[in-house]
Amino acid sequence: MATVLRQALFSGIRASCSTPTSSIVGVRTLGTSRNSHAKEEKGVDGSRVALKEASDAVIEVHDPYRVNKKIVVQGPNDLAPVVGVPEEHLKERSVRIFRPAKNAMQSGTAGVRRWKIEFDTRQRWENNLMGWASSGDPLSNMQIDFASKEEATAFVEKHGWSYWVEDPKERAPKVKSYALNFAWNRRTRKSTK
Amino acid sequence: MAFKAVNLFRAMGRTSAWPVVAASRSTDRSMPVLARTLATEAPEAPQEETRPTVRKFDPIQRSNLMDYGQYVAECLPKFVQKVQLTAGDELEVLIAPEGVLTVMTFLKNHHNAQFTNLVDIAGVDMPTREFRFEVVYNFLSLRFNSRIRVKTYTDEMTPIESICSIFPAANWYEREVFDMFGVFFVNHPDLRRILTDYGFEGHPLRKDFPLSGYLECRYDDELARVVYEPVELAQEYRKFDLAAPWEQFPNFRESVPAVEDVPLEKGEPEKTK
Amino acid sequence: MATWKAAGDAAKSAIKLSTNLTKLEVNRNPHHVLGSLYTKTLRALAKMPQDYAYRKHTEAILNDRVSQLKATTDLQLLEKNINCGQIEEVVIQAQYELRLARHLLEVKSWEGLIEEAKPNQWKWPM
Amino acid sequence: MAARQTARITREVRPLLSLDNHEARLRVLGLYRAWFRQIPYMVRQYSLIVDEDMARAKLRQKFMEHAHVQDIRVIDMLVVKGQQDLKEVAENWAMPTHIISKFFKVTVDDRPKDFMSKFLSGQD
Repeated sequence: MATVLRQALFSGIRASCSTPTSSIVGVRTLGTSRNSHAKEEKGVDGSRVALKEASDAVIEVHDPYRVNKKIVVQGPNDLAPVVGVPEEHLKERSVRIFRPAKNAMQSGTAGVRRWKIEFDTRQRWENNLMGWASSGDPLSNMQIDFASKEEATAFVEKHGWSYWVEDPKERAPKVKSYALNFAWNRRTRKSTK
Repeated sequence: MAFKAVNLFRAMGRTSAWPVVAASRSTDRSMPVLARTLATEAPEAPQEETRPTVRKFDPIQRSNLMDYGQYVAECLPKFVQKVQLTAGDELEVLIAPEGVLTVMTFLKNHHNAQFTNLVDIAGVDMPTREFRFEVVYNFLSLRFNSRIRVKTYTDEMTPIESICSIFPAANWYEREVFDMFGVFFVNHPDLRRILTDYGFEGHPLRKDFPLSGYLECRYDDELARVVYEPVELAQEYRKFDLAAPWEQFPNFRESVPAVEDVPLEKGEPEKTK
Repeated sequence: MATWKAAGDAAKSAIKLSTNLTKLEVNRNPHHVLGSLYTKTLRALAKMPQDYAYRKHTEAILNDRVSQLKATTDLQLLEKNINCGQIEEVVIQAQYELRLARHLLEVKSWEGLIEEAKPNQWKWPM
Repeated sequence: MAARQTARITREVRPLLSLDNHEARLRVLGLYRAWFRQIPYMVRQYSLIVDEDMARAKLRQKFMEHAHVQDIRVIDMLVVKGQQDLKEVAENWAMPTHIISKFFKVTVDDRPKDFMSKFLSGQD
């Protein structure tokens, strides 16, 4: 398939017409019409059709079963060019990967067994009219949950953001009991006599 | 055995459009299924759901669906990874992404399936997984009055085969999934945006797409046209964690499980390659 | 559903005038068409492994259909026996099945699972 | 701050469109060529405020931005998106404002770079 494409792209008028698929013809026309647009005023429509076909040929998959083939790619997974995030938010932002803290007012822990990511803060100002906290940072309102630290790390690396991980400080629960204050072997126990 | 699935559907067809035909047809053929259903029911004796607020399921329909899931799995051992019932009585077949075309062909073309109606294609995004997107296909079989859901998975860069060649209805659905999630469908006749504006960048239903988007538009008097600019929020979005820190409804967790696995006989044939 | 014209002679069977379904034309020789389609499908199935479930189930269905075809020439009775819609729809189903059998033969769908899912792929909640 | 893992790892993946580097390169060249040929029509049809030379320079810049990309699949995806943009222009679906806003950001000021301008603009 690549050879057909190559032929069509580079051989110009020499491209064989024996494969009369529309896409190939399109590319060939593209290759041959080297005049400037002013000269071909008359054939504008024809050229435009050729252009459209040429653009279609670029993304054509010729072998319907090629998706079952595999290719080898090298290097880390870097999707930054195609995720649709503006460049300034890709290159200059840093990400904090953390586990949310337990609600201080309640003892339930249903919401803290997950990892989140958060971006550095930037560009906040006081709204002139209302005095609100305004922001120019779209990523400040992004919320993603992850099951584990490794998955969050992989996701951030894939997007090319720099990051750091904040592990929560685990605290071993102490056994506390009022009765222990009066245990017989307690050091602080004082004789009443 | 051979008429298993047909008869399964016949049994389901009690609610179908042709109840009379289904009943009048060959009662002898439906005997084995009936016998088997009774046999499986007897030892288990599922407790009758009596609570008025809990949805009740037809046990026969459920066992029919399970049988049918096993039937699909044993017909396509190369592609079916898992079969499950969700929400009590919805059959889901979970397949490897390489098998999209084959499984859809089977479901449409097989005598015992005839899911000729593609209801919808949806996408799901779970950034925590390595293959973060799920693609969900919903089918309806008018012949057997039955529905089935097929799920597969992919990531940002792995293409899924387009099923437009089998279901022309998939054309716009796949465009929508591509537009919203960025899942690439290979061999699609006309894959391009469908909901977003021309020149829009990014895929809005991805979890990592901010709620406000990156650009906002306004009408500019000087230029006499609409311009697009980086978004500025007059009031910054505030994050509230409103979910209670307690587990919700533990009493109902057991009664209707969200997902039930359908056991598959993993008598694998020879592993080729 | 279909429109039939009763034959004057009791020995002859009725003739179908219309299927009353849009774009579905009356098939004049369904026995022949179906027979050849089923034979082709059975031939494709024969190339699959003996113990492949799809082959076993489909062969049983098709053999049953073939015997029903042979049993009667009366279309109305045949449609009633097959009970999968009008005979024209049955022809379409047979065409579909043939396409499917050939496709499965091509992709060798009886082989072992092509790819195991990642452990957390079908796990929810995460 | 954790250093990004830049270990040279190889992975076997399913291709998007192209099977090798050469084919991907041909697609990129084909897209560039198609865009290049479209530019005169685009400038005229849309009566853009930019001329052909500016548009060509922008086209080149847009392609060179991704010159470092190695992954064949990412290249393919960029080609797919570029082709879709081209089609929107060629078919006259997009409006002038889409083209100008996407490729020539005239109403957006550059972000301040050095300390003094950042300080004066009150940002960061």
